[in-house]
Amino acid sequence: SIFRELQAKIDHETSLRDELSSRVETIDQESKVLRLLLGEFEISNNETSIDITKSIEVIKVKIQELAKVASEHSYYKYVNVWDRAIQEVACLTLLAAWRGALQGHEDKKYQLLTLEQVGQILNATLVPVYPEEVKFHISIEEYLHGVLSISTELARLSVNAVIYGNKEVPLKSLQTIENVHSSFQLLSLKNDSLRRHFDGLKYQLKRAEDVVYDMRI
Amino acid sequence: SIFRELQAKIDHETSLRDELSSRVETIDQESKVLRLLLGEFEISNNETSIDITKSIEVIKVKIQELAKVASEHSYYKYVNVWDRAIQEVACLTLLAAWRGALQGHEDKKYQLLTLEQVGQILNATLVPVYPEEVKFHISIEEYLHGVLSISTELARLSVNAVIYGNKEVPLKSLQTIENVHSSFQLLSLKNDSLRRHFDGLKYQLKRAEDVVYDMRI
Amino acid sequence: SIFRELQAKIDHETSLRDELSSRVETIDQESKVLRLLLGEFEISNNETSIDITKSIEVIKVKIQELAKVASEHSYYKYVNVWDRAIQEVACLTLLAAWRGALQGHEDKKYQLLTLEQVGQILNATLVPVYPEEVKFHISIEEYLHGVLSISTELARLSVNAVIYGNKEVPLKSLQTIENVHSSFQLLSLKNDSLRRHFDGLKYQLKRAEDVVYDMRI
Amino acid sequence: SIFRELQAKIDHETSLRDELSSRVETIDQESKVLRLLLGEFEISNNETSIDITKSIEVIKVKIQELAKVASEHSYYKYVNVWDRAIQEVACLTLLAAWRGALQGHEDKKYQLLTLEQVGQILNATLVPVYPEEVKFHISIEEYLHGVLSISTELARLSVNAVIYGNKEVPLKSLQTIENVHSSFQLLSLKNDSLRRHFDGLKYQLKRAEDVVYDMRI
Amino acid sequence: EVEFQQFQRVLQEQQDKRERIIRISREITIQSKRMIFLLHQASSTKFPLPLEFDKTKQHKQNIQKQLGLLKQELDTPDAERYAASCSPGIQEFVEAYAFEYWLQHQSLIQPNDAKFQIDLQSFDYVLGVCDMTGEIMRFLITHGSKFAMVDVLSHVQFLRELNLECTKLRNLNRRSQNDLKQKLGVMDNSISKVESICYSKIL
Amino acid sequence: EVEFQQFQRVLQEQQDKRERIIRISREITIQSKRMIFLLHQASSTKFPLPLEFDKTKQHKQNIQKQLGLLKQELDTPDAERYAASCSPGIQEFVEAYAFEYWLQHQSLIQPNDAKFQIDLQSFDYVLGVCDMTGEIMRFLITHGSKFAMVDVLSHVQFLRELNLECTKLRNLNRRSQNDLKQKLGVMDNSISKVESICYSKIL
Repeated sequence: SIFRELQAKIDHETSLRDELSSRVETIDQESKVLRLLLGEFEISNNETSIDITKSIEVIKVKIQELAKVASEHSYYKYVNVWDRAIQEVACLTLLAAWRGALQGHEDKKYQLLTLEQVGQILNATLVPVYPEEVKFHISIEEYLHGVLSISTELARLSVNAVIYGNKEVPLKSLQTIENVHSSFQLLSLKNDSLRRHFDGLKYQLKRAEDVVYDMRI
Repeated sequence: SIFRELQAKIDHETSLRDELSSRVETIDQESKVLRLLLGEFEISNNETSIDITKSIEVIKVKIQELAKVASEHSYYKYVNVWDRAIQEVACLTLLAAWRGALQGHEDKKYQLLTLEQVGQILNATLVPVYPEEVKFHISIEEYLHGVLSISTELARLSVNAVIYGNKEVPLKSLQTIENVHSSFQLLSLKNDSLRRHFDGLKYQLKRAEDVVYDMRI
Repeated sequence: SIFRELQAKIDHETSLRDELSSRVETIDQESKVLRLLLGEFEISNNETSIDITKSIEVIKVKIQELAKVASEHSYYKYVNVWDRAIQEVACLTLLAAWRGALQGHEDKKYQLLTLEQVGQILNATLVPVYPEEVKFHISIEEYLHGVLSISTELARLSVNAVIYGNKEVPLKSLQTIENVHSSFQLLSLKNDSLRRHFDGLKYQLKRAEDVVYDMRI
Repeated sequence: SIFRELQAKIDHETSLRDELSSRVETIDQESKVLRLLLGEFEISNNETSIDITKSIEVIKVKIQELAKVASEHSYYKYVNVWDRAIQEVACLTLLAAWRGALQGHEDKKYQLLTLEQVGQILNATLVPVYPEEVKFHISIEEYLHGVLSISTELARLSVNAVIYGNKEVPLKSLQTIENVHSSFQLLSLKNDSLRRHFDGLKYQLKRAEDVVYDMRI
Repeated sequence: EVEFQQFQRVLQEQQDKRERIIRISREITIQSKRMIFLLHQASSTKFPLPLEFDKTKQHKQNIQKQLGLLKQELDTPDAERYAASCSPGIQEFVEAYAFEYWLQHQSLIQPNDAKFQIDLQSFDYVLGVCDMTGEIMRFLITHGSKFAMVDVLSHVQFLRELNLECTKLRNLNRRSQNDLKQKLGVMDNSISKVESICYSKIL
Repeated sequence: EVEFQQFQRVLQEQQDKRERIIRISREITIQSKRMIFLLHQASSTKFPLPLEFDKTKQHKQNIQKQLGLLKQELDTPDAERYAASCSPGIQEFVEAYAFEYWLQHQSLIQPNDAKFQIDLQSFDYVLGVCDMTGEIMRFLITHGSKFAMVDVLSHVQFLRELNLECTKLRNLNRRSQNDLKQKLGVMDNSISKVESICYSKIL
């Protein structure tokens, strides 16, 4: 019957979704490790830098595996399975580079990687950057969410830096957040998740400004 | 019949809940006294230290009595009867030690006791510390609520310390609150009471910072 | 550290709760099928009886699986995940037997199964019946919610029975609902979900009375 | 100090209140027994009549004991400890007499006892009836609450009576409830608990009317 | 930055396309609703509806024209990105066509029926069919008194079986599950209403 | 029935009496509030208030007159029945007298102080005294800048000790417990406010 056919189709999609989800979960787990490592980086600079680079390498392999499965199917049908994980990875990659904690990319300290650079770091060959291609890729939206998330991290970082007597980080953080803020104003965002995420940026900007202001007194 | 069984069950549970509640209430009452004594400690340091230690002793006995009744029943069925009271006791114990007002624990001044230490002070044998035990215990969450509450107390303490010309307490308070804040930020909390409590911490941090800032001028 | 312990605890509880929830969902889905099959039973009596028995068998297996996971943890911590599903299953089992649609229990037609009988049908060995056991079980409250829910079903059944010219079902329904009503009235319920559910029973009683009344004219 | 004196006074009052409460609780327990017996009276008329009379006798003794303690103190200071219990006893006594279940008062079948009669049955010598006396007594309010509660009982009784083919009870119930309703309209009630209780009476009246109406068809 | 200008261009294009698709979906919805209205009108005098019934021809043509436009828009590799934007219209269209089919045959149109003239997303078909039961309920409530009891009962049976089949669907993703749950709740209600008609028909 | 007519008479009498008592209570409240107003006014120029201060004499006489009426009403065996109805007035009266006493002596008036001239229900005394701390807070906020730091601190200390004593009370019945809890919450707030004054005085 028609309902049996429907069920078969649904079952197929669900099992695929499950497989993708379980791959995404391993990425999430490694992301948590990476986030902790980046937290420790404040205190014990260079020592953790190797671990951070390794962790990103692990994530890169896992994304490749995910991409392999995902690329056999319609990208946009399943994108919601992995988009949050990719946003987090994008954020952490940006953060690692900004902090100068990414080996081979130390020159990017206090800078934000572009979408293309993030794509290259995570997988130069398999991850095309622009959305017209329907193979697995890091989308503009995912990258932009990552950029907004890193601003939150930087604002927090400023506060902690002050405790450890670091005056450079607050200033650089403020610069970066200001850049992000003005770049985003170029975009005409719809009333979607990106817009809501962007709405929170002004608080981060204010926070970073306050820290720099307090520091100057 | 099943209806008589149900009635018996309802009656039993109601009377048990009432008994637990009334025990919890006596703990709450003593907690309020302890809170005020800790407030007095500012002014008349060592004199109230005896009263504080005595008050904690009273609470300890009352918790033992509560634990005795509670341990005969399913922990998770009734935990909501006492969890707020235990959070408050944890907070006050932490505060007493932080202030150096706890006899025998003067070396913990300006430090936060660990969960184990709080457990030992309140009752080494009857109050197991780890959460998978289903007997009465101080849970991680209760302890951490206590840790968050103490930050509120410390922020207020800073203000009073300044009045009495104490410059050490505001600095130490700020350090402690900053530590608590950065530790909590690593967590991915669910949207529960701990998350909401933590959300208020930013404000305490700001208050403590303001006092130190005011002092420096 | 305590924060890592908390994170581990939160992660553990969340994944456990998710697993239980997804098991409960499969029970809910099968319950919906069973409910519709019991509706069909009006029309095509014996033919659907096999499907009904099979459906209960499926539910029984799923409950066993749920029970296996649940029994490893504190009953009262997670009971709210599955209690509504079990109430529904209890209701449907009662309804199946009342209708004489449960193979091997045809003698229970127009009768309400006891809690013990429901427990036996759903799984004699794995589902203990009495509430002080902290393993997975059908609680008195869950059973009685089922009993109250079946009254709603019976009131609706009366209407349909009349359509198909059946005069016995409305009378038997009314008797059953009256029995349930008078048994509940003896109880002094607390102001909880059972009380609220019972408050709706008056309306079902009225509905069932109206049908019998209409029939007599 | 003044606060110590205050505390002594409070402690004295609390222990008295506790003693009164525990006596009231034994009355409540016996009331529950009596209520169950009155429920069974429907089915097995005369046999339970002895038990009912005995149960009222037990309550009478317990009230005497309560009265003895209470009479040594200001009646109105503690009346809220026992008023709900006495309302229930009043209701049950009225109900027992109305049903003809009270030995020695069979002539009161289908009638409501007056406050004086209730007072005499529960204790002729120790319980004065009117409120100007400040010894322990059944107050007008308690009696009136009992009268309103019995109306609810009678409305329920009507429904059940019909099932057992009893046509007298519904008619007599309706008469009694109508009498109560018109008597209460003599009173100018304030916006208090008695008024709220009375507001529910119209539903009971409607219910009793419906039963009689349905019976006539 | 230069990259952000590129972003702006891409995001703007996507936005424009999405808006065009939503407009098409709305137009399909409007035409489908009008078609359902005409079907109720026609079936009030003639039931079953004759196979040659053609008063909805104009609307069908309009719908097919819009479906053509939609097909063009979706002829890109990222078509799935806009699936959610056109679903409401597609569902309404299924509802209208399935209702007409039922009025003519008293049975369920298949998703690959030639009348549809497009390849349906399976789930839009299910949800559209669920919506159709509401129209059948309305039809039965209005005209139930004209039919023999046995006929009304067979229509109720049709609804019940459809309900059972939809309820049996498993493994849906959360969003589809919630959509379906909501529609099935409405369907339960529709069936109850038809049962009430039967009940009062009997008395 | 005849019995119900009797009930009506008794209930009506009680009702009337209750209303008279509520009226008296309200009158005492009004007079006490006026007295507090005058005390704030007077203490703004002279603190401590001289023992011979007599501008509140008129109000005190009014209050005593009302207390006399109240005593008459309550001279029946069922006086306790109306305790709740006159409590608000009594508490306000305690608040006013205790505030005057504090302005004069900077210490706590005792419940058996001759000034009260009536036998106080112990709990009305406690609640009235709690309310008084709010007046002291207001006094300190308005005039705190005139005092030496050490003096303000000693007044805070007075409030703290009163707070501790009230907090230590045990075994209250539920209703009194709730009343006290609410007042102590207000008292905590008052103390915090005075602490803030000290803080800004220091900076």
